[in-house]
Amino acid sequence: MAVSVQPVFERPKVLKTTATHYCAGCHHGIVHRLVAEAIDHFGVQDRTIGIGSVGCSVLLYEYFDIDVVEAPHGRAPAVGTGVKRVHPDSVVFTYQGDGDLAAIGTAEIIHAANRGELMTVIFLNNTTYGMTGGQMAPTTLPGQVTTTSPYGRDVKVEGYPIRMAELIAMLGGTGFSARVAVDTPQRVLEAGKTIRKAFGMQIEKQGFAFVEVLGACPTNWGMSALEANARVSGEMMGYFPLGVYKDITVSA
Amino acid sequence: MAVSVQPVFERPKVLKTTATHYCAGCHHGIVHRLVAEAIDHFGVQDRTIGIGSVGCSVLLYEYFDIDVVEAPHGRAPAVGTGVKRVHPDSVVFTYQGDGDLAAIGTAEIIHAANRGELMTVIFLNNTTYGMTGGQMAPTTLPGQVTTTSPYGRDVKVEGYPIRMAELIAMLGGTGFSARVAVDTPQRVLEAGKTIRKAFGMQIEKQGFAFVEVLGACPTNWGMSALEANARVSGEMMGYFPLGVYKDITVSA
Amino acid sequence: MNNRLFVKGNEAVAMGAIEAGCRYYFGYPITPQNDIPEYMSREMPKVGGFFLQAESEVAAINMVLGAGAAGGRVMTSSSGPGISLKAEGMSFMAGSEVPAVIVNMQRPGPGLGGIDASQADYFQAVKGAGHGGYRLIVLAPWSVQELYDLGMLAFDLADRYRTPVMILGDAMLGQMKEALIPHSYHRPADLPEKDWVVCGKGRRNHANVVKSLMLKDGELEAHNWHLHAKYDLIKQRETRCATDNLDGAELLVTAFGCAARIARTAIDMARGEGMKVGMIRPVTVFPFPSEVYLQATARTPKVLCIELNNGQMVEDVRLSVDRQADVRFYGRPGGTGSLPTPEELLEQIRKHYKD
Amino acid sequence: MNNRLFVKGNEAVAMGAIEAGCRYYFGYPITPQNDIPEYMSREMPKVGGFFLQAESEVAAINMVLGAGAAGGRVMTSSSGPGISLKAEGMSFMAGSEVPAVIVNMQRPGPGLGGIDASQADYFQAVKGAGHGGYRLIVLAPWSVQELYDLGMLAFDLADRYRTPVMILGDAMLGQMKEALIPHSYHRPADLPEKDWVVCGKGRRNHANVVKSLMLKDGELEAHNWHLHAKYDLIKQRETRCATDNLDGAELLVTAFGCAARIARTAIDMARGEGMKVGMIRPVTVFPFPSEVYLQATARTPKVLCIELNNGQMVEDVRLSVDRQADVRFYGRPGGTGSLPTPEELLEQIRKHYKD
Amino acid sequence: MSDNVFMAGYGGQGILVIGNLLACGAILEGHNASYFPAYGPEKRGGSAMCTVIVADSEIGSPVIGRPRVALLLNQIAMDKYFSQIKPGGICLYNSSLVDHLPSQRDDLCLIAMPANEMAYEIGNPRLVNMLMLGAYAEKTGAVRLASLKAGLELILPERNKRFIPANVEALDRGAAFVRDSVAAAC
Amino acid sequence: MSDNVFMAGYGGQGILVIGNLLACGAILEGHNASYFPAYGPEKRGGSAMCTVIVADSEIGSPVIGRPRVALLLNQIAMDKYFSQIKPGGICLYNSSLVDHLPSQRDDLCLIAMPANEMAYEIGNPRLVNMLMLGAYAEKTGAVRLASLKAGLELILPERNKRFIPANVEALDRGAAFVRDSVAAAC
Amino acid sequence: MKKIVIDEEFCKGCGLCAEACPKKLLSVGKKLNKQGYPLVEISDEDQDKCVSCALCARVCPDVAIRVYRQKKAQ
Amino acid sequence: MKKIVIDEEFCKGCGLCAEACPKKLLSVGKKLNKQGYPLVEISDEDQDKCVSCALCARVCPDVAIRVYRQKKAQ
Ligand SMILES: Cc1ncc(C[n+]2csc(CCOP(=O)(O)OP(=O)(O)O)c2C)c(N)n1
Ligand SMILES: Cc1ncc(C[n+]2csc(CCOP(=O)(O)OP(=O)(O)O)c2C)c(N)n1
Ligand code: SF4
Ligand code: SF4
Ligand code: SF4
Ligand code: SF4
Ligand code: SF4
Ligand code: SF4
Ligand SMILES: [Mg+2]
Ligand SMILES: [Mg+2]
Repeated sequence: MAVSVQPVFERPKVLKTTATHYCAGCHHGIVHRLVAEAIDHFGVQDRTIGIGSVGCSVLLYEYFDIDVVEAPHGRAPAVGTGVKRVHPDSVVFTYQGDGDLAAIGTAEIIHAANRGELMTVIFLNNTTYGMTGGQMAPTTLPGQVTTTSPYGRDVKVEGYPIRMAELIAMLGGTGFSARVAVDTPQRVLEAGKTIRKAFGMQIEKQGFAFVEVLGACPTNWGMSALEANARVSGEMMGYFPLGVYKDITVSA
Repeated sequence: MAVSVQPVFERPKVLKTTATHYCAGCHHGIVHRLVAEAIDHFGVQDRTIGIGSVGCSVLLYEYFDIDVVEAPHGRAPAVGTGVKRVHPDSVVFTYQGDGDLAAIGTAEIIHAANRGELMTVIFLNNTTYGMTGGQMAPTTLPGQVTTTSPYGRDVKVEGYPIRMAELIAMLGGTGFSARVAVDTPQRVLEAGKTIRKAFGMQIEKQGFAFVEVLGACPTNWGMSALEANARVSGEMMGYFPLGVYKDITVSA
Repeated sequence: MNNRLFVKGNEAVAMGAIEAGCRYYFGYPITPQNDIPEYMSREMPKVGGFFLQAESEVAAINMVLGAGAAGGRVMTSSSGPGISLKAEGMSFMAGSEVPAVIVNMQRPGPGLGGIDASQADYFQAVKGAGHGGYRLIVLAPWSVQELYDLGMLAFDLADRYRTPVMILGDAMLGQMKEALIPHSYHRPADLPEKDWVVCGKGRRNHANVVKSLMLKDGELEAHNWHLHAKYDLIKQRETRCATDNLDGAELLVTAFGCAARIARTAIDMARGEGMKVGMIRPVTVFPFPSEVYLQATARTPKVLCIELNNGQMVEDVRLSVDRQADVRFYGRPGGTGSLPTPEELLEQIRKHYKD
Repeated sequence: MNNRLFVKGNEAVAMGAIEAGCRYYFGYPITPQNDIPEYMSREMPKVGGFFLQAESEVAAINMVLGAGAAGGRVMTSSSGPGISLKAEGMSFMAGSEVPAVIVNMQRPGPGLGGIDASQADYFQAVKGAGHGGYRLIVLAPWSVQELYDLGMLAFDLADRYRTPVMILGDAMLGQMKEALIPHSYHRPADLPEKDWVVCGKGRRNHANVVKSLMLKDGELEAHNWHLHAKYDLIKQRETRCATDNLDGAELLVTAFGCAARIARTAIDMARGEGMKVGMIRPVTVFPFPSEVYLQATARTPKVLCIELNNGQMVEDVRLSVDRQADVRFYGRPGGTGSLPTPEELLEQIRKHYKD
Repeated sequence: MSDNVFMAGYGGQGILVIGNLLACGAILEGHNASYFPAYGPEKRGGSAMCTVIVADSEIGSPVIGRPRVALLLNQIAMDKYFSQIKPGGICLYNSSLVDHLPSQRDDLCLIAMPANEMAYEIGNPRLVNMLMLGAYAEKTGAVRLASLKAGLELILPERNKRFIPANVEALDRGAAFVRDSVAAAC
Repeated sequence: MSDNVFMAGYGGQGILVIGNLLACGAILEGHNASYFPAYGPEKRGGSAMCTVIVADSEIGSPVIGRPRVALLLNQIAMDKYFSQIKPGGICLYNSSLVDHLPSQRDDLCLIAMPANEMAYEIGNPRLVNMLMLGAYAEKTGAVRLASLKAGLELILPERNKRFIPANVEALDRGAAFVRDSVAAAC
Repeated sequence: MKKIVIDEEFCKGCGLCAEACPKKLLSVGKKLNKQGYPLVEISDEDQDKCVSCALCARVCPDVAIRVYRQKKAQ
Repeated sequence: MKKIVIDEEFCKGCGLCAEACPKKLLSVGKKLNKQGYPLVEISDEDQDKCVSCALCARVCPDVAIRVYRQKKAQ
């Protein structure tokens, strides 16, 4: 009986064969792969345009074999708006961190969602500013120690972590908003489906599509990769519940 | 039987005796008076600091006999944050229009609310940029003709009007959020109470307090004062329902 | 109307832009340039173009960045505070070499300041609003006609050099109306292909990336030298300047934009009084027409620079003439009720003519 | 440690600020100055001060505006893109005369650029990031000690002149560590009362208003003349410059900040080779020490200006010396792997010394 | 032909419309012309003012220190601009709203026109501006009435075109006032 | 005393810590010293490098084109900086991770130190950096070991102070290596 | 007695007060103030009919109306 | 046959795969790659035990694992 070898899991086509600059155990890498798989799934590499943001994922274009514009910090949704209006048939996604999207980029993300820009937003929430060395983010958990909340986030002074998926779901132009995580194989699978859905919404012109991904930043959390991975369900999910917050393709 | 004359309605003390530059029938004037009455009510003129915004109400300091800082367009909540942190016992309010607060100032208002800055925000929503001549605002109603939506606001391109009172109510630091109108004597009375409440919340350190006031802009709506006044309930309230959206002093 | 239209300056620059194929406009209202977005919102749909009022100037300039990176001819406009807010975006566009046109209808500052004519943003436009030592090509129209003409030229310059171009107008030029003779845009045959734009990589065998972060050893430095070589090329090729009656002049008067406009009348009055006054009016303020000043002052070593500010272009004039000329300055910073009159400038010309 | 501390530049400026009574800090992270907000977040609570990480640089500068208007000694810091975003706010603060201290630890641009040392924001700092032709006092430290010392002085200057003051550092100064001798702050006895601040009108018989909009006839113009008179006073009183070995020099080398630091070693090497090289190092770049150059070049009419950019301060040097000197330039724009070395600058000194 | 004019009054009086119209009419006739408004942050209330220059040569400055002619529609405008009119020039003012001249000037041709009353007479109080402009055209000859009438078509927004006949009438009435009035004979 | 040194290796090898420590130790001794890191946007992975200058006069440039000494902790660092070392200078490298020199240089004192192996020996693989610094101090005399040990107290973050004894041991071991090794005798 | 006093410097003739008055006592007249705004008016007769309810004052954007009530002294 | 292939250039030794493997076949070893990261390892023996479930690959942030399955040809 002849035996052949069949691939079960391989690198998505759209991902270049380049080692990333991410730290060991950083979830950015997983989310990159899921985005790449979604692009492969729809066969739209040729018309996909990525909008990079400023954060650890700023080097996006080193990893994805697609056209990319690098946006100033927080402005990816505005840059994406400009790109999409010139090429309405392209597939535009932004890839943003929590500092980028939920702090400096608050106005841009809210208004892009409200306008119903036909784009997909991948939002990696790791409760800190990874790239700049672990400062407090709008999503930093109460009490969490960061380099700019050395005594722990004090909600009386610094407010509560912002729940972006819920906020975005409230806006008129939003077609889809969900929160996922990538800390277990099962959740990675779910997250992949959700991201694929968010690309599909755009392709079918169903409004603004937003996916918040809870992600680990072992380096700035001062944890090992495994500890950091465990924190995602251990600490983050309590405050940031997973789920779909809006989906206009599903009737309530 | 001797007869004495008793005042029933007089100018609030904190309002200077200066004619305003507002157009005939503009609701800014009413809201100014209600704010002045709230300050008088609490007897806090001496420690109140107004933060002016950029819009028709930019000349605030000409009308209120209180200390005022003029903020750049949209940034009143940030300026107020700076002021309040230096004088924690002062009573700080911002007075902003819909262009100022819901467009360029989106990030600042959301984060001030989220931080629970102890300030009162008076937000006059007149569905247009009054000062600059009637351009589309984030709160412009679907189909509404403005100088930059000459064919009517097209929700497909420009999105839906943003409901700020509801959005602000979602944020952790918000103590109070409500929407009122000033188009009838009864509603003026209600609005006055609500504004007073919002000042009271600050004085009692109960979080960020937000009052959205639906207001008429006869000039840029191209209407007479009476027509404009009628539009508030006729067209605006359908999209912007009056009500209290959050009040942490009341248990649900 | 013998093919002359009667047009407001703000609308003229928008008309020129659309004629030159501008099909994307992103902006945010601010006095004194609101006619531009208003015109665009009305006219863009008619030519299949696209108008969007952004949530802020910051968003607007970044939409412009996106549309420019995507290959569209795109424009924004603002004034004072709004231009300041675009500083970061302009620096990004210069850094990532994205062509676009930015109109600044100057108003007086600092801060909210006022809404009348001013030229107080010369330094900002010419020396560097944003960080990183980039340059914008800066065009300085002085009439409704020139707003229209330069409104076309700006797009060609932007595309040719892959650079943001600023049109530096002011409240006077934007708000005034006068005759305009419209004409058709002709695309220069030698404009480079936009093979660098993002549009989906299609069948290209490489992806296009528009970016300004450069972290590899030596990469950023090489890029900056490249940009500055480009600026040198622009200086050689694109300097524009209008002059008159330089021969035999005893005094050179120089000004740009609205100040030149007012000075024009004052100079005519002075000539009426028999004074020999030459006029130099830079049409590009970056690149600055240094050579013109150098040559003119070799013969007439006295220059009066007039500006609606406290002295900005005069530095470039001084740097141009270096060791030769006596450069004087007359300026007022603008504001309500503070526009100089031709009579006032005539007085200055008389004074500086004499001593 | 014989009372010398071993301190990082970024921390030194924050230490100086706190010592000088700075009690409010609002900022947003950006490399290479993150140690400043981090230090402030740690230390402010210990002295009863207040630290807040703003949602953006735009918000931060406006919080600074508010706190400054309320009478607090307040500071923010950023770099490159973040400073650009503060342009509008800085213009407002200049216009409404709000004192505060803004630190720019320069990184190279344009756009995202890089995170190494650069001086490409000289024009932005000195000529006008924002609109409206205002000026900032701009201090240019060159050592950890000077970051600390000027970090104190900045607050006094800000309060004395009711103006925002910028400390123009760079990634090299911010990231390096060296010895620092701390000392106590002494408040100048003649600092004016802050009777103009907003704090609730209390029993004052007038309300205080901090604003920049001026729409009454002539009001804005008068205000601008007032501001410019203030700038002239600052020029007279606050110009600071370090010089050495100007007597008998055959070549003057001039530089500020990190470039001066590298040049320092190159000059020492050149002197070791017997060259007579003088050094001029502006400590304030606005006001610019024009007089120093004017006098020095009267005797030594050859200047080599060295900058970590493509030529910015050199314009002010040229404007200072006007008709006398031969001003040369050597610059590199910065970026990873692109910091000039003393050896490289020595080569330049040799070259310009000779011809 | 060449002239320069200040026009000033309340925001609602239609000053900017007649400034526009004058410049437009002059351009229609083949002259050069510029129109330059002073405008407030409030397009409402407040005051309105503009400068119009008509010339056959190229127009330099659209602003001028001392106009040859001023059309002053209320007391505030009168108080502000009367003294600036060039000696030998013309001051045409709305005597319905101007109750006194700020100073005595013998070097001007003064024309007092009760424009509000006249406007009521022709049944439209909003046409004060056109009455004044008609008078100006008649008095100075800087532009023909016919050109102004033609200009209305270009200047008025679509929704106001139905008022063209009324505007034309007002222009004519203004012109007639100057022709017939002794006061305007200077 | 005066010296200038490049130190380079992986991000995780503690390069910046020993750069800091050297400068701090020198300052404790009363010298002047500067420490200047090259740092990436990623504080993670990648490579780390710093320059330390020690002098008794005032320190000018904290950067230098050609260092007298280089401490190179891996192959990448070796490939990048070996050629820059000043003739007559010293190259102290981690032979555990450097398998070849990029070129032949006879003008240097080359000291190959199997630092990873040595670190395993003393039971803590993270102390490669201290071993190298100890060797540097011993070899050059630029700073006393005692000053470095004193500096540890000031340099290490609170949570790492418990490792001071191990660090001290590593410094000593590094110094001993140089004293005892024939390879270091140049 | 005048129950309501209209401040002519402040009134802009918007007519909101007239709309609000339950007794319909107010109307915008022809008289202009210094700013050129027509003024709202009430006749002496109507002053008598006024019930001092202050609804007019409450909706006036320009705080141009003061309202008084006659009170019997005890 | 190798059911999983670990790419040494990509692996950073984070150990997430090891944690995810239901068979506990993977572990982070001492060998460093060029970037200085320790590599995850699987013994040849364990390769045989591998069920090609790809859970390891799915959680690998560095896409350092490829997974194959033996299939009978029909
Ligand atoms: C205008 C501006 N401000 C600040 C920065 C500095 N900066 C770079 S990345 C970053 C935050 C990154 O955090 P996040 O968006 O959460 O991404 P992460 O690195 O955590 O994935 C900041 C503040 C910048 N580049 N530009
Ligand atoms: C940065 C900046 N952008 C734009 C403007 C111009 N501007 C002044 S007011 C205004 C909008 C006012 O609208 P709104 O806030 O709704 O107030 P309203 O006048 O309607 O009460 C704008 C865009 C400005 N002053 N500053
Ligand atoms: S710093 Fe955090 S977010 Fe950035 S690469 Fe490392 S682990 Fe990932
Ligand atoms: S323009 Fe509108 S908002 Fe502004 S004063 Fe007039 S009516 Fe009020
Ligand atoms: S509401 Fe006030 S402003 Fe309006 S008409 Fe009545 S009194 Fe006058
Ligand atoms: S107080 Fe009442 S009754 Fe009297 S005028 Fe006003 S609304 Fe009418
Ligand atoms: S998950 Fe990937 S990077 Fe991490 S140890 Fe496993 S193979 Fe290596
Ligand atoms: S494929 Fe499954 S069984 Fe095999 S190593 Fe990976 S996780 Fe373990
Ligand atoms: Mg993050
Ligand atoms: Mg509004």
